[in-house]
Amino acid sequence: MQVLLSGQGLSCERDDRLLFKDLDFKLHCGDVLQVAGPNGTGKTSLLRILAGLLPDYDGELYFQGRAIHDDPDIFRENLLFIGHQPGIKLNLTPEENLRWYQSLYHPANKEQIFHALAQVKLTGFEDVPCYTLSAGQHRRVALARLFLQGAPLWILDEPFTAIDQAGVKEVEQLIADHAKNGGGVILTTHHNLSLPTELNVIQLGQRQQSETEQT
Amino acid sequence: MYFDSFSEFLNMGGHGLYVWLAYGLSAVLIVINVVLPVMHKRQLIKEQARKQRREQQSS
Amino acid sequence: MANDKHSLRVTDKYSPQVISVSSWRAFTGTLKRDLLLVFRRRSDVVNPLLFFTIVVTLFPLGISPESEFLAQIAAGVLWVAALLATLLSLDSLFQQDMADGSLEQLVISPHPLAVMVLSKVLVHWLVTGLPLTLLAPLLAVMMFLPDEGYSTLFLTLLMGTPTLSLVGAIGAALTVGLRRTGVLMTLLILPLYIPVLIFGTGAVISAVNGMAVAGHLAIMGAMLMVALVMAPLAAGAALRISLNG
Amino acid sequence: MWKTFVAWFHRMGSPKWFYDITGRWIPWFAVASALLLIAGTVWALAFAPEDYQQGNSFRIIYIHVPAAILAQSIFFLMAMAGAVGLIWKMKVADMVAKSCAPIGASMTFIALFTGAVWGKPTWGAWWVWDARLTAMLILLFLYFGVIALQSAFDSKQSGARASAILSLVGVVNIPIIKYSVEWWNTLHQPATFTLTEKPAMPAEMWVPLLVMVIGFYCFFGTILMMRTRNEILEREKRTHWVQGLLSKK
Repeated sequence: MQVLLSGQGLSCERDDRLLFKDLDFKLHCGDVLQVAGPNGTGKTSLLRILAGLLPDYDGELYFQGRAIHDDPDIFRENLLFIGHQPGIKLNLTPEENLRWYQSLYHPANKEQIFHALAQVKLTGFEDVPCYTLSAGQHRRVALARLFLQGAPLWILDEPFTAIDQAGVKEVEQLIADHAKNGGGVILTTHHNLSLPTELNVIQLGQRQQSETEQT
Repeated sequence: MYFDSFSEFLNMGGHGLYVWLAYGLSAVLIVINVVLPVMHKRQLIKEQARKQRREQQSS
Repeated sequence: MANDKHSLRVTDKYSPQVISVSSWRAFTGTLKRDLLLVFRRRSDVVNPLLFFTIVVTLFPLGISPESEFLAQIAAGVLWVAALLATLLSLDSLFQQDMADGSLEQLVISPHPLAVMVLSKVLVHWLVTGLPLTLLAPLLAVMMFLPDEGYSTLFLTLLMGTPTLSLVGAIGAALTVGLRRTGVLMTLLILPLYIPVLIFGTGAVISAVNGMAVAGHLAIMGAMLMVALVMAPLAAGAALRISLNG
Repeated sequence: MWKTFVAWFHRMGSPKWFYDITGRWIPWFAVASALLLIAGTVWALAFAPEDYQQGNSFRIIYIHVPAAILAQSIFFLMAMAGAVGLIWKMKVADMVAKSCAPIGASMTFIALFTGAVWGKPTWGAWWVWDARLTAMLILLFLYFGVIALQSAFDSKQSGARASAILSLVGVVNIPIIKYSVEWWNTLHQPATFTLTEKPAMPAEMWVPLLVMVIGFYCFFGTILMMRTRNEILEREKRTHWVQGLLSKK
C-alpha cells in the first residue's frame, strides 16, 4: 500500500514543556490511525501540527513521499481537518455553511449538499439557522463535509464529541468505508473505536514521563 | 575650559536649569538602563538556586 | 517511496468529478458568506455609523457651536471620528471566526491566506468604510464645512477608509488570539493611521482654501496601493501566529 | 568570504555560542562606552563653545541628537532582527529583537524630553508641535505598541513573532510618518526655527557630538548584549549548559 502521510523525528515543545520527541509514523492508504494518550500529552498539538496549523515543531512531514514543506498546496487540497470547534456559523443555515466550505475546495450543488446532510440525519434542517440546532447537530453539519469534499486524508480531532450513540456508529462506519476505499484517517477520541479494519495507535504520554524524570 | 568659574559653569549663562535638567534626566535613564538587566540577572540566578534547593528537598 | 512521485494525485482516484480548487472561487465564496452574515445581523452595520454621528456631535457641545469655528475644525473632526469608528469596528474582524473554528479552516485551506484576508477586509469596508464615506457629507453640513470641501472630503474618505480597514486588519489579526485585548489593538494601530489622517484632513483644508488637491489624492492613492499589497500579507502572517496561541 | 559569513551567521544562531562570545565582548563595550560618554559629556558641557544664537542651551544637542539617531536605528535593528527570527526561525534573533524594544523606548524618551527642555529657552514653550519632536512622539507610541504586544502573549515565541510583524509594519511606516509629519508641519507652521538644523558646525562643536554618538552606540551595544544574555538564560533554562552555568554561581 502507498504511504499517504508520514512523519520523521517529530518533536514538539510547548510553553517550555516537551510534548513528544523523535516521533515517527507512517499512514498508509487504507489505514486508520488513532492518537491516544491522557489529557495534556499533546494529542491536539500533534493533530494541529499534521494539519499545518502549528509551525513550532522539529522533524519533517511527507505527503505521498514528498515533503509537505515543498508543496503545501497539494497537501492542503487533499486534507480534510475537523478540529475541536466544528467551524459552524450560527447565523447561517447548514446548507450555507457547507456551501462556504465547498467554495474553499470543490463546488457542490444543492443536491449534493442535501444528500450529505441527509447522510448525517439532518434532513429537514437544511435551511434553518444553526443557532436553533443542538451542539451534536452542529458537529453533524461539520461531519457532512466528509461526504462532500472527497479528500483522501482525514484528520479528525474528537469527532464524536456531543454526538449520540447511533451517530457514533454511523461515523465509525463512515471512517471504515473511507479506509476501505483507500483513504487514510488520523483521529483522536476517548471512545473505544470498533472498526472492522485494523486500528493503528500512536501512544503519547509515556515517553514524555520518562523525559520529565530525567530533567 | 570654556567657563571662567564653577558657578558660571553651573549657571550656563542663564540656561542652567534646562541644560542640567536634560543631562540629569538622561543620566538617570542611562543608569536605569544599566541597573535593570543587572538586577534581572541576579533574580534569575536566585530563582535557579531556589529551584535547585526545592528539587534537592523533594528527592 | 520512489514510485510515489509518479503516482497520480490521490483525489483523482475516488472522486472523478474533482476539478482543481480555485482561489477566486474561495475569495467570492468567503465574500458571499461574510456579506450574508452581516445581512443576518444588520444592527452591526448601524453601530459604527451611530458612533460616528455621536462623536461628531460631541465637538460642538464640547467646544463651541459657533459656525466659523466649527468650519475650521470640521475636516479634522470628521476624519478623526471616521478613523475611530473604523478602528472600533475592526476589533471583531476575525474574532467570531476564531471562536467558532472557521478561522483555522481558512488558514489550512489550499489558498493564499492573504487572498482570504483581503476578502474579509473588503466586506468590512463595504459595511463600515463605505457607509461612513456616504454619511460624512451629511455630518459635514452640521459642522458647517465650506462648500468647496465636500467633494474632496468624500474622495479622501473613499480612498482613505479602505487603507484604514487594511492596516487595521493587521492589528485585528495580531490581537485576535489574546484573551484580554482591551485597548491593545487601538494602541498598536492608531500611530499607523497618522499619515492617512494628515493627508485626508490636509486635502480637505487645501480644497477649502481653494488650493489644488490632486497631489494629496495621489499620495492617498499610493498609500492605498501599498496597504493593498502589504497589509493582507502581514495580517495573514499575524493570523498564523495568533492561531498558534 | 561569503562562506565564512554564513558559518558565522549559523553559529550566531546558537544561544550558547552567542552567550559565550558576548560574555567576552561586554567588558570591552562597557569600558568603551563609559570612557566615550564621560569624555563626551565633559567636553560637551565644559569645553565646547556656546552657540551664538541659542547660548548654552545648545549643549543639550549633545544628548538630544545621539539619542534621537539611536532611537531610530534601534527600531530598524529591532525590525531586522525580527525579520531574521521570522524567516530563519532563529531564536537568538527573536531575543535580540525583544531586548531592543525597552532600550529604544528609553532613548526615544530621552530625545523627546531633551527636545522639550531645549524648546523652552528656544521657543518659549515646553512643547511645540515641531516636525521632529512630533515624529519622535509617534516613534515612542510605536515602541509602546511593540512592548505591549510582546507581553500580551502567553507564549514567548508567539509574542516575539507577533511583535516582529508589528515592528516590520512600523519600519515600513516610519518614513511615511516622517514625510507626512514634515509636510503637515510646513502646512501649519511655515518656516519655524528648527532645533538642530545648523549650517556648517565648527569642529569644536561636532567633534564632541561625534564622540557622544559613538558613545551612545557602544552603550546600546552593551545593554543589548546584557539583556539578550538574560533572555537566553530565561528561555534556555532547561538546557544543561544554562543549568550548569547558573548553579556555579
